[in-house]
Amino acid sequence: METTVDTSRIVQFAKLDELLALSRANSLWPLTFGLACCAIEMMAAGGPRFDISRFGAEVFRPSPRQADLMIVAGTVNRKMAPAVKTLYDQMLEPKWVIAMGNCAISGGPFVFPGQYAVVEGVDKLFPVDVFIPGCPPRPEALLEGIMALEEKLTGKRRWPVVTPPK
Amino acid sequence: MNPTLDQLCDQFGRLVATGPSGSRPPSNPPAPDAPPAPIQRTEHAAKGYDLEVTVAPTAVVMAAEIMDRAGFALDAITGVDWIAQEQMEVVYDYFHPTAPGRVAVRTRVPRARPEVPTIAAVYPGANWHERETHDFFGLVFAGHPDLSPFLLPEDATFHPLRKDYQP
Amino acid sequence: MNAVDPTVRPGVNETFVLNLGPQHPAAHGVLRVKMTMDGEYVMRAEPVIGYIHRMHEKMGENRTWAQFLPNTGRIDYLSALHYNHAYVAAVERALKIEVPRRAEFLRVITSEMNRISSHLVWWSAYLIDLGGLTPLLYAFDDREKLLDLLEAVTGSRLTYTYFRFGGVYNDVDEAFVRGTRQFVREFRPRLKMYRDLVTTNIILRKRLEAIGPISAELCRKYGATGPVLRGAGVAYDVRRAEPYSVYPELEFEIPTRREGDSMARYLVHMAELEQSLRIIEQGLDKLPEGPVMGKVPRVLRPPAGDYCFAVEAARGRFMVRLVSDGKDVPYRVKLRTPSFSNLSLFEEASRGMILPDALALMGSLDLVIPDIDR
Amino acid sequence: MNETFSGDLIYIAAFCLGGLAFALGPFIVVHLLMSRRTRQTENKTGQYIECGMEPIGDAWIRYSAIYYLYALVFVAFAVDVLYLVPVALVYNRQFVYRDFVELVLFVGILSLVIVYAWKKGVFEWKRR
Repeated sequence: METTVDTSRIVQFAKLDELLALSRANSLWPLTFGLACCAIEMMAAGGPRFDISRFGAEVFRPSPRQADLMIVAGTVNRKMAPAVKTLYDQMLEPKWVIAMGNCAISGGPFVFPGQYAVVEGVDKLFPVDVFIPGCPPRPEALLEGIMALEEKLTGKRRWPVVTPPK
Repeated sequence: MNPTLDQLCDQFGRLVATGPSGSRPPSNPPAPDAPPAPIQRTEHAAKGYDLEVTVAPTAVVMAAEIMDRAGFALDAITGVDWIAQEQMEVVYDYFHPTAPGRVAVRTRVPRARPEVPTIAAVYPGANWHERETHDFFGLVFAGHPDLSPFLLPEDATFHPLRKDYQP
Repeated sequence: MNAVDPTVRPGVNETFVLNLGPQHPAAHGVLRVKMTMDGEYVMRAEPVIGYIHRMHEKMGENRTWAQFLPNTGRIDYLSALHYNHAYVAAVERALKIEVPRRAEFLRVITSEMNRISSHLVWWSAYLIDLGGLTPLLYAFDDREKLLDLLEAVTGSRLTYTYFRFGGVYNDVDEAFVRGTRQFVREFRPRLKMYRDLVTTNIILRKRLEAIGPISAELCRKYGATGPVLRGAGVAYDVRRAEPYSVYPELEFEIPTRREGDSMARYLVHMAELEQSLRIIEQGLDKLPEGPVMGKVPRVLRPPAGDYCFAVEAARGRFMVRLVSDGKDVPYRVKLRTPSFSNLSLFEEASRGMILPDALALMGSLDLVIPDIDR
Repeated sequence: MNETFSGDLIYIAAFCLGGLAFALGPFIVVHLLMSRRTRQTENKTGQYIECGMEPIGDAWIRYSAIYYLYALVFVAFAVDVLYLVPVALVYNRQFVYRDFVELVLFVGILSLVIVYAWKKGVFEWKRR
């Protein structure tokens, strides 16, 4: 599953692509796809204190047609996997996926010998662009994930990476 | 009307003594550690329920009717797979919305043919509890309107909580 | 071929099946409701669950008694501390472990703070279902203050694992007590503002009054508890019915309403916020000094038998039934969750309603879907 | 005379061309700019239901008449607005009270639609 978006379009512009990438990076419309505990932290990220709208991502679209970023926030289990894949198909290109929380990354706390229900990692279903570890990850981690996705899109990072004091 | 536990005791007493159509206790000898008296008053602080009744599998619906008449509500249906004794136990928990008193009705069925009559007619809420217990243990609730997989995928045929379940 | 539902009288307009599927803004997670519709009217709404089944009960059977603790915070992550309390107290009941009074008070105070944060999330999600988008910003503003306090003590914001067998994880300091008192002082005027802005709003009253009536008998038949049962006029609260911890020493009322419609359930939730504030204040006043951890045997092997413990979670009665066969791994862990029973009456309660009203009813049931699927 | 005539003809042609370009333009631009390779896992892109589940049964059924009446109320007011647009253009040239009275009369007569729909119980949305 290669994860780079192969935008082999008929008409390509060098300068326009950079402008397109910048505008896409700053207006990622996430799909309201809260499955479990991470969904509450995603709502908290949308709340007043962490304020995801500083990154242009506060417009949570319920319909996959209007969303271009799928934040898989929670556990995907085997009964839900076909539905998740259908929603991924129905999103329009270019689209990106953030796997939020350990459950979406690797099945998280629900992986044990003899487990019968959890898909161990969303990247088994479709390509994932950014992984945010944590159970649940703090809203700041989700914002860092969105900034990492912006860096992936535009190639440069808008906000400096804060390094903890020595 | 809020019955005291004693009234329940003697209603259950008549039920356990005669049993529906005078059926004997389950065919194979009751498990060694089964409580001697089928009706036992337990200490709430120690066990979490006040009255514990062991009935034959066929008497489960009558027990549910007694509880329904007494105004109790169904709390949960728990399946336990005693693989060592080749038995499956079904525990019906009841609580009362306005009066104190927690009752647990137990029954044991042979593991080879785990079948218990459904109480969905008396308590519609039991419909979901029984479907879930069937999902996890393969316990067949005779007369249940729709025993299709509930928490498991639609085409699931395995029963994960049985002790001999291999993934 | 059209899916004409056999239960519909012939001659009525044909019906179609609407999938209020796992992906739906009003589904509060991944609940799917298969609705047979006649135009706008719901003929039969059959909830299909299992899309977030995470095998908590299966994990209970291959984890030791202490390893199952993180699971309890992830069943109903909005009122995680209540679920901690039920599991921890069930094992303490089995092992007859003494919990010091200070730990009991800390458990009650943090549980009630968790109930407030859970009701705030329910309130904002429910108003989004009904179309009001801004209350979320007010409610989450208050909730963040609450989460800061709880995070300082428990270490996490949502899926707490703060209670241990025999007490709590760590003690609270003066800053927590002062911060909580300040939160209670500031939150009361906020509650009054919520009442003026939202509860007395004519649109909300028109959307909720006389919508989705649920009678006490229907609750009893399906085992529904919590605000659903108290909205139907029955003052059932596990903190009073089966008293546990130090709740008997605290005075608080059990708010109930008689109408049993969505507005009644809404008002019961809002009244419970005030009662929780009262409990927190009394808890802080009576907080005794002393250790926060009792004596606990090194290896936990509860004597064989089964033990139950029920608590009043934010959504209703949560009961843990532990079956132990004397080993250091539970033989069976049964989790009786409130949302499971509360949702089971939705099929009967929503028959013949208009779709928007059915969604208003479903929102008033305060569902957390992993709590249903476990 | 024919210069002004052909001038007007050009205006109309330009107007129609603009309308056509406005309608078909997006299809062409999208075809040029869309990425031709899309990622599929269950190739369900075409499925019109967006809840993740297979649609059950069919939606081409006999609906109750209420929807039709509701649509009629909308059409009535759409026509109402259609006639108000030219009036709005010339309304403030040399204002005479007669214009205002005519306008009120026009809107008044058309709002009788609401009264009719109200009496017929369209807004109670009863099941027929």
